Parts: sequence; structure tokens; C-alpha cells
Amino acid sequence: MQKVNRDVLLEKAAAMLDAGEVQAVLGWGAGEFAYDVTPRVFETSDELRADFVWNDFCGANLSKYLVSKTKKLEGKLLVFLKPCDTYSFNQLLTEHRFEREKVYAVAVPCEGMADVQKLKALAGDGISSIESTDSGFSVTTIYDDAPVEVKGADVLLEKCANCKSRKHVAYDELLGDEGEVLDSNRFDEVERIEAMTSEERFAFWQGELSRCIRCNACRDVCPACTCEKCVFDNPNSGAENKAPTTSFEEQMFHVIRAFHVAGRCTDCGECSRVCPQNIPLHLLNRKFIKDINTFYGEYQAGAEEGSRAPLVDYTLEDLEAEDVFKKEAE
Amino acid sequence: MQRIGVFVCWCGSNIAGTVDVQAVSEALKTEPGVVFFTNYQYMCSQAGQDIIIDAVKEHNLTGIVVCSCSPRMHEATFRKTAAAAGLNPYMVEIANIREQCSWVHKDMASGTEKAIILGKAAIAKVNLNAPLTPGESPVTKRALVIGGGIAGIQTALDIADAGFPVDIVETKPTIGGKMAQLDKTFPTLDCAACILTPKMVDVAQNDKIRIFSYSEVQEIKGFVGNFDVTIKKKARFVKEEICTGCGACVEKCPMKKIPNEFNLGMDNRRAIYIPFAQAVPKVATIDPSACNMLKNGKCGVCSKVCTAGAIDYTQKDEFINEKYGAIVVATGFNPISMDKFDEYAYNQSKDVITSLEFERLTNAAGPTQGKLLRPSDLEHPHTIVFVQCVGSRCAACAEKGKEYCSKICCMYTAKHAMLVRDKYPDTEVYVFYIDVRTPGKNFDEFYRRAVEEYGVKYIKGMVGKVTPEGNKLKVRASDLIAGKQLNIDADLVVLAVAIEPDKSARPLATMLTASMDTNDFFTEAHPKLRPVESPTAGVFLSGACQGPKDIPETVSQASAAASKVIGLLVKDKLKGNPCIASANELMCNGCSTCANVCPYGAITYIDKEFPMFDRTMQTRRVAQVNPAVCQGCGACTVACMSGAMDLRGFASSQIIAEVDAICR
Amino acid sequence: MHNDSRKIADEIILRSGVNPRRCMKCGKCSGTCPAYEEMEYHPHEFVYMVESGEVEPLLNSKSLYMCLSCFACVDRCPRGVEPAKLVEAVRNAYLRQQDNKHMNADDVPAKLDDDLPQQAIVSAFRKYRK
Amino acid sequence: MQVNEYKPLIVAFCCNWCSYAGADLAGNNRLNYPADVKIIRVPCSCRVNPMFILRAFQRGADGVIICGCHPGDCHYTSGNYYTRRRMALLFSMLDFLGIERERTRLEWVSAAEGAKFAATMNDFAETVAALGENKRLEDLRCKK
Repeated sequence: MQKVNRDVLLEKAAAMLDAGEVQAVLGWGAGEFAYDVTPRVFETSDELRADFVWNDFCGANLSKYLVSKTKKLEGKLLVFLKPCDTYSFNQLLTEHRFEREKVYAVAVPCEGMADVQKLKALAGDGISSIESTDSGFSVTTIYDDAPVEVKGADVLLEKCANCKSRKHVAYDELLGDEGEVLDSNRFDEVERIEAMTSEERFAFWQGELSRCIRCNACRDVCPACTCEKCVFDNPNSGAENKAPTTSFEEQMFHVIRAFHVAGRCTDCGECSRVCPQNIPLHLLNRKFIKDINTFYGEYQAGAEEGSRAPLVDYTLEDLEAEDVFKKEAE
Repeated sequence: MQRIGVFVCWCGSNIAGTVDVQAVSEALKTEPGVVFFTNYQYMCSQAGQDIIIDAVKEHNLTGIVVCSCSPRMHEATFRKTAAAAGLNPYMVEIANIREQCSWVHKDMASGTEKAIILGKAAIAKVNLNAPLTPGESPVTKRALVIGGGIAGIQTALDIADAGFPVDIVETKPTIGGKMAQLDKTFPTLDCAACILTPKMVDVAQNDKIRIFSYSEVQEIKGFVGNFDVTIKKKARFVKEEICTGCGACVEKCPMKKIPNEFNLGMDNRRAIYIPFAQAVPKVATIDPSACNMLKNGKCGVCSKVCTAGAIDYTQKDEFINEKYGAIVVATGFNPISMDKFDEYAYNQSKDVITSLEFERLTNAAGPTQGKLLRPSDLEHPHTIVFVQCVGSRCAACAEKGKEYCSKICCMYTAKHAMLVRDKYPDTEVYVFYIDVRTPGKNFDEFYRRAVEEYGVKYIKGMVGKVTPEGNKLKVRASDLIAGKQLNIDADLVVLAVAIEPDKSARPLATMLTASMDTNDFFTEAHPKLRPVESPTAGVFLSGACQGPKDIPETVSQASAAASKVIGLLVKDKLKGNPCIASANELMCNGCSTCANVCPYGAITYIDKEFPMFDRTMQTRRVAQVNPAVCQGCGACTVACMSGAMDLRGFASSQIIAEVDAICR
Repeated sequence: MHNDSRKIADEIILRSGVNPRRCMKCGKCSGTCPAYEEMEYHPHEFVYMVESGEVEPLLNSKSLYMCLSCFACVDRCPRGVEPAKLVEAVRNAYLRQQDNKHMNADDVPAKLDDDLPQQAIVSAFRKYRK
Repeated sequence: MQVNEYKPLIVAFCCNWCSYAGADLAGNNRLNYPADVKIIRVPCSCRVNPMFILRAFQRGADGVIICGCHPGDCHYTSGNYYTRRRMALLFSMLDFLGIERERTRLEWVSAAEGAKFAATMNDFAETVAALGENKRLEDLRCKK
């Protein structure tokens, strides 16, 4: 259950809209079902009051939408940012992807967001309503009148279960606490895979990646993937691909996707959240983050605006490529 | 579709001995785009080249693939051949089937097979080649030299001698730099002023050279051949064109107690001053922090005594814009601060001095008129201790000293010691050293003379502590060879202080986008083969701004830099390398990642309007590559996520085509 | 024997955290040492001898106890070698060696005398027992 | 020509200034290495996009080696430093996915190191040949 409630956000946004201080509000809007909250731009306070949502299903990172939305507006855009979103916000600023002056960033503390897949696994399909309770959710399905009680901690999104930081690293206004960087166990799973034999790792990834339907959702949602034209859409890039027609047409997709965001990925976990096939894509990103930390020193993308990403930097004493595996063995 | 001709060279038996050239040309004839194929004994011979020229004309070829020796050998030759046939020279690709095939493989079958694949790769690449034309940019035939020490002076004189105008920018009121403060110069012991001041006069009288003294570089824009520089000429409150340098104003100025920078604060100057007698330009300068007239409007004596009417209390800083084709950095060095070296008591005793202060003390124009007297009581010192490596080779603490060897100290200390013993044979002179480093013409001989002829006592060991006691300096040091600790009562201690680049160098490097090392020395384009050029095109390095240097080395580097500048300025147009990066603006994110990896600062960003699908216009930040600055390494092409950045001549699509051809 | 020496030297290096290879043999440590005259081996010699594994003479030298631990050498070393820490580590190495030469119960009677307090005997056993 | 004998396909990216010249020198000195190695010339090792390497694997290469100037010797002063970081991360990632780490390599070969070039290629070709055909990357998305 979120500590700051919807009204606080709503009134803040409505007041600024009505006062003309911002032209639009980028927030979360109600979707088809109780759990499919979607990013949305609100232009009037009436719209806001009708459809604005702030609850445990607001996992979506809104920072990416600033790139296109700010370009369409003359005035300012108010955006709500959870702690992990503020890292993406900074990273996008570092890369000059939107103008800071056109954004009014409101930071919202976050207690972790719920994973619909996990909820469905516990409460069953056909969810008709979800009530927040003190400890979690009371879920009603169309198959059963009696609501199912689910503990909040059991249905956290992976990115929230391994939350790296509750600190807001950028904002104009803060609703609630600034929060702190956390000690997370986010590399545990990477380490578990690293400890496997090469064959096991291959089998693991083959099992995961074979489910990919190449829907591009991971790319489309990624706040680091804001290219004007993506290499995967560009016939001249040598990486453009359609759905797989042969056994090996596009196995590079996931490596290239992860490499393109290496050193820029803030580990916001959106890729895994949206994957319809539940592929743990964040593990690829975290592998790069872990390697960067081990090889070149701790680096958190987006922690600071304007920081120099590890892949556009070097030192004379950098690790040699052949020593990579020695270092990891340590 | 290209119309490609394939020419397979035998290179006598060099290729034909291991590669079936006939089979290669047969195999390649069905490749896409190939309309002509042949093989010949020596493609690089005149007859071979004629075959190419005839084929281009006869078959209307648009691309050429030569399967021959390494492109490092004859790419240039075949490009010329293509040009002679009326083709763009960059429509030629070479398949290296000699150095990387016939010479390293013994087996005819595998050699032939590989040659065919290499040929296919070259054909695949040439299919995607586009005609390239080197960009041209005009060259402003004027050079800027930043720094007016011996390095800057020599560079300016050499450039001017070749007939090009040169401007020198110097922050001090006079040119001359550190060398003007020196007494004698090693290893010949001629007096510094005697060899420097004529050069300074040459500079003043050379009508190709302008001196902006008491001035700073404010802003640098542009690139090689076309730098746009703003120079700030600080107000000196004296009209330079009118002042005759008579010195009447200096004599009458009532503000007498201003520490004299030129003598390192060991005596005083006035608020209006001429740094030294041979200053160039020899004009007075008013120190605004000391002048009563400027501070509170009370005085005006200098204005009254100036018969020329050169004093102008209302003078303002002046900004001058000028275009230059080349910039030479000659910002020089300074001794490091002694504040962190309490053990040598530099801040406690006036009689602990730096070597540069020692130069002034022995200089006839110095505070003691050249008599060696200790600063505290103006007595003649009978025991002098010289300490080498003070702050040099210091790896303990970055704030304290410098990790590098300052290079010049061994020689000047030998010089000082020798001069003292020569002038005052009754003086005991000790030199504490860690190593004596004297590589250089006549250098070791010089040092040995100090020991053997002049009886300077060289002691291997370091001074640990200097303690002022009464009018003596207690020097505690180790003598490593005797295995003793020495306690010497000295009258004067001279510290061979490490040197560091001038503080102005770091901001200047930022303005120039020139790279520096961790010690703030400018880095050279190549440490061995391009030692006087900065990696930034059009920026050259002269003197100690690139690393510690003595005078002979500085002067030779200064002349070398000048020759590089002259080589640039004689060109009317700069022809660039056409194989450079360029950004596809439609795909560019403007994220600055490419600029972060560019070693040359060739990438800038502009805001540009683009029509959108909904018929609106959208402003986006996009990268622009300066073709005159880009060297074509391709670092940006990989850093670029969207693939907007590509490299002409080595385009991603071309390399992928080669990969595909090889893996087919 | 030589191997032993080397091993002790390596341990000294490890325990002190000093890297004697950084030494450029300038002698500033000994030049600054106020206890120089009292010492048989001087700070720079400590560094040199530990580096070359020649620690036996150091272990048996009184110089160990002449060092005032004033840290002048540490402060002034241009290479950050920290000789005083090395001297301290040699001192420790010597003390640790004592541990191996512990007292046997059989040795006790011979050492007893009337003036010896009971406490000293007990503490000797505690200190030198294996 | 032998038909059935397995021969690895190796793509070598060589920077124009050091390694390509080193390969030429190996030729000048007639130092043998297997014909399986096919060299692609690039201006600098930093021109090698990880996508090229994946592309080569995708198209059936069994091993990919990138050669550049020694650190500190880059013709463009810093290109190989970027290469070093990019390749360290890429190789580690491929290993993480279960692709044999021996199939990729980054070597510094100067223009004077013809012998090193030949020795490196011999060693790499032997290593890759021992691994056999590169099936894993091909099969990564395709569970059998």
C-alpha cells in the first residue's frame, strides 16, 4: 500500500493545471482492468479527477514519455516520478533527450509495485476487482464471490523486490521523504547464473530466450531506448529483424539490446515487467551493470546528471579483455 | 548497381606460386556487379595499370577490385590509376592476397580458396562504395603563439622568418619568460640575458610579429586553419604606442614597497613599473592593486612626470578578435609551491631559497647586483647546501610533490655549485643528490667538472630536515655511501624545486580541446613520431608545456613546432581525409555520446528543425562532424546507439557486407 | 635458512603493509632520523634489507628498540614507503619468534630463585606456553 | 579439395595502423598461419561494433578475433581503450549466455609483431578448431 495517497498527487497536479503553471500532466491513468494502469497525459483537471490513478499498479516508468511529450507542448509538463524513475530522468537529461525547463518533476515515494502475473498466480484469472488492504490486496475474481486475500510482499514486481534505491535523485518538488539508497540483493540471481557451467548457462538462456516472440515490448518500454530510429527498425543497420523465420535469424537481438543500454541502463526493471513471456531480461542488463562495477568501479547510471558513462570513458590501467574471466573468478 | 572490374595480380610467382590466379578470376566473375575480370603478371606495372584504365573506359566500370599485395603497399597507386581513368579514386578496393594469403599459406588449394573469399569480400564492399571527395577548407595564414618565453620567442621568430605573420600572447608585461630571470646557462655558462635579449629585440623589430603583452587568450573557436581567437588585452594604464620606456614615472612613483615579481619578491618595485631593463615591449605598466590614483584617485604623479603623456588612468581591458591558421602552445612552467615542505624550513627562514631565487641572487641585475649575499642579513654565505629532487619524483602525496623527474635540476644545480666555487673559492658547497642525471651533449662532462675542478662536494643522500638556529641553518642529511648521518651548519640552503606546468595551461587546453596528462602537461599526437603536435589538429606544442625541458631542448622543440606550423600555413587549402565520420541527422538523438569518445573534439551539436509526420516542425539537437578535424577513427560510430553516426569508406554496411561475404 | 629469512621478510612486508619496492634509495628517512646515531641499522637499511630478505641481522639488532616511532621518516619519505611501520613490523616479527622459544616446565626449577614472585612464573608460562 | 574435414571459419578485424601492418609483416616474413583466418581491415579497433561480431557469428563464423594497437600506441590516441572496455563487457556477456568464451578474443598486435600475429592466429585457430562448429549462438533462441 502506497504511503502517499492519490489525493495528494491529484490535488497537486490539478492545482498546477488550473493555475496554468503546467500545460499538461504525465501520470498514470485507469485502464481496462483494475490492474492495467497505463501512462497517460492529462490536459485538464477534470480529466485528472476522472481517470488519474495512483495505486500499487503504477509500475510504469514515465520518464521515457518526456522525450516525445515535451516536444509537443509549448508549456511545462508535470510528471510524477517514483524513485527508480528519477534515475532514468537524470540519464535522459544527461543525454539531452528533453529540455529540463519544460518539465516540472514531482517525486513520489514508492513502497513497491505489484506484479499482476504473481497476483494472478495466487488469486486466479478473471480478476474483477482489487481492493487494497493494510497488508496487501483483497482480490475478487469472476469465478468466485469470496475475495482472496493476498500479501503485498508476495506479489511485488521483481524490480521492487530487489529495489536498489528509494532515493529520489532529481525533482522539482518532493511529496513525502527523499528516501535512501538501499543495499539490495539484485545481483544474486546474476551470480547464481555465473556460477553455472557454460552448458548450464546456455541451457538456461536457451530456455528463457526461446520463448521470445520478438514483440519489442522490452525495447519500446525501455527509458534508455529512445533512439529516433532504432537499429532494429533500420534495414541498413544489419540488425533489423522481423519475427524469427529461421532458427538463428535474430539471436543477437537480446545481446544488442542489452549492449546498447550498457552503462546507460539505470536498472529500472521495465523490460522484465512488460515482457509478455516473462523472460528475465533485467538479468542481461544487470550482468553488464555488475561487470561494469567489478571491472571499472561502482557506477550507477542516472545517479548524477551529466556523469560520464563507463563505455565512453576509460583509464590507462583498465582490465584487459582476456583478464575478464580472471577478475570474475576472484 | 555498380559495374565492377576485377583485376587479379600474379605478382610474378609471389601470388601465382600459391594461388591459382586463373581460378580466382574465374570464380569472381559471377559475383554481383562484376562485369569484367582479368589477371595479369604485375598489375602495379605501367602495363598493368593500362589494363585497368582501358577496362574502365571500355566497360564503363564504376568500381575496381584489385586482388594483389597489401593496400598499404599499392592502394595509393591504384587510386591514382582509377583517377587517371576518370573514376573516383575511392571506388577502388584491394583484396590482400599476397601478404595475407599467398605468403602465409603453402597449400595451393586453401590459398586459392581464401583468395577467392577475400576477393568476394572486396567486391561486396565496393558494391557499397560511394565516390568520396576530400573536404577542403581555407587556411588563415597567421599563427598564434601563446606564451612569450624562449619557446614562444623561438617559434615566433622561425614562423615569421618563413614569411608568415605571428602574434605572441604573453600574460606578463614583457616577453622573455623564465629565461630572462636566469643568470648563466649550462653547459656553456654564457649569460642568459646575452643570448636571450637579442632574440627579444628581434621579436620586437620583426614586422611580421605582433606582441600582445599583459594579455590573455579569452576564447578559442574554430578548427585547424580557421581558429577564431579572442585576446584580452588587460589595461596597463599606459599607452603602449606613446610610452618611450624612459622610466621617469617609475622613479617618481611614491608606492615603493610592492614585492617585485621579477626578483621573486626579494626586493621591491613601484606601483608603476618596467619589469627589467631589457623588457620587450619596454613600456611601463601600472599595477592597479597598488596604485593610489587607481584605488582612490589620489596621486597622479606619474601622469605629471610623463613628458610623452602616455599615462591613461581610464584605460579599459581591450578585446581583440583575430583569425589564425595554427596555434602554438608555449605556456611553460613554474616551480611548485614549497608550502607543504615544512622539513626544509622554506617558510621559516629567508636563507632557504629556491634555485630560481638563487638565479636572481647571482644575477648582476638582481636584488644584490650579482653579489652572493644571504637574504636575511646580506652576509656572504660560507657554507651552502644544495638539495636536489625537492618535490620531484615524489609519489607519496599528490598535493605535496610531483611523481615525475623535473629533468633540469641536476644540471642547474651543478651550474650553481660551480659558479659559487668559481667566484667564492672559500665557500663550502654541498650537493645532496639521489641520482645525478646528466644525459645531454657535454652535460656529464659539465657535472664532473663541478666535482673534479671546482671541488663541489656531491653527497649521495637526501636532506631530511633543515632547522634554523640563530643565524645558521642546521641541515641534517644522510650520506648513504659513507653510511653516516651528517649535520651541517649551513648559511644558505638552495632547494632544487620541482617544476609544474603553468596554471593557465588547464583552462587553455579546455578551450583548445587539446588533451593533457594527469600532471597537466599537454599530450602529444604521438609520443615518438609526432612529439610537437597536439592530437587536436592545428595545435602545436613548444617547450615545457609538454614536459620538463632545458633550454637547448626547448629551443629545438620550438623550432620543430615552427616548422610544423610553416608546413601547415604554406598550404592554401587543407585537404582532409575523406574517410571521416558523418551523422545522419534524421537518426541522430543528439545525446552527446559520440562527442564524449571523440579524441579530436570534432563533433559539435546544433538545434535543427525537422518536419514531422503530423506536418509540424520539431526542433532537435543533432551532431555535426567537422570534416577538417575528424581523423576517421570510428570510435563515435560504435558509441552511437542509433547508428546515426557512420564512417565514410568504412561504413557499417560495408563492413557487414565483408563479414557476410567471408561467412557466406 | 635463506628461505626462512625470505619468508619472515615477506611476512613483515605483509603485516606492515609497506611496499619496499617503492623505495628509490634517496636516504631522506635516514637523513631525517633523530635516533640515527643510536641505531646500528638505519631506516633506509631496514627498507633495503627487508626488501632483499636479509632480516636476520635486523631481528637481532638493538636498533629495533632505538626507533622512537616519531614517524619523521614516514612523513617525509617522497615515495610513501613508511619505514617506521617496517621497523615496527620487524619488532613484531621478533616478538612472534619468541613464541616458538617457549619455556618448558622442565626449565623452571633452574630458573627459580627466591626473589622471583609467583606471578612472574605464572605469567611466563602463560606467555611462553605453546 | 577435401570435403568433409571440419575447418573453422575465423574472422579477424585488424586495425589499419598496427595489426593489419603486423599481419602484412607476418606475410613478409612468410610466417604461416591457417587459411581459415580472414582479415577485415578497419581504421581502428574502436571501429569494430559488437554488432559486427554477432553478425559474423550469426552468419556462421566459428571464432572472431579483434586486433588493435597496444594500449598507449593507438594511432588515434584513445581508440583501443574504448575497444578494451567494449570487448571486455561483450565477451563477458557472451560467456554469460553460455557461448564458449574461447570463440572471442582481443589481442594487441603492433606493426612490428609479425611473429606475434602469426602465433596468435595459430593459437586462436587451434583453440576454435578444438571447440568445433559454433552451434550455440545459432541455437540460443531455438530450443531443441
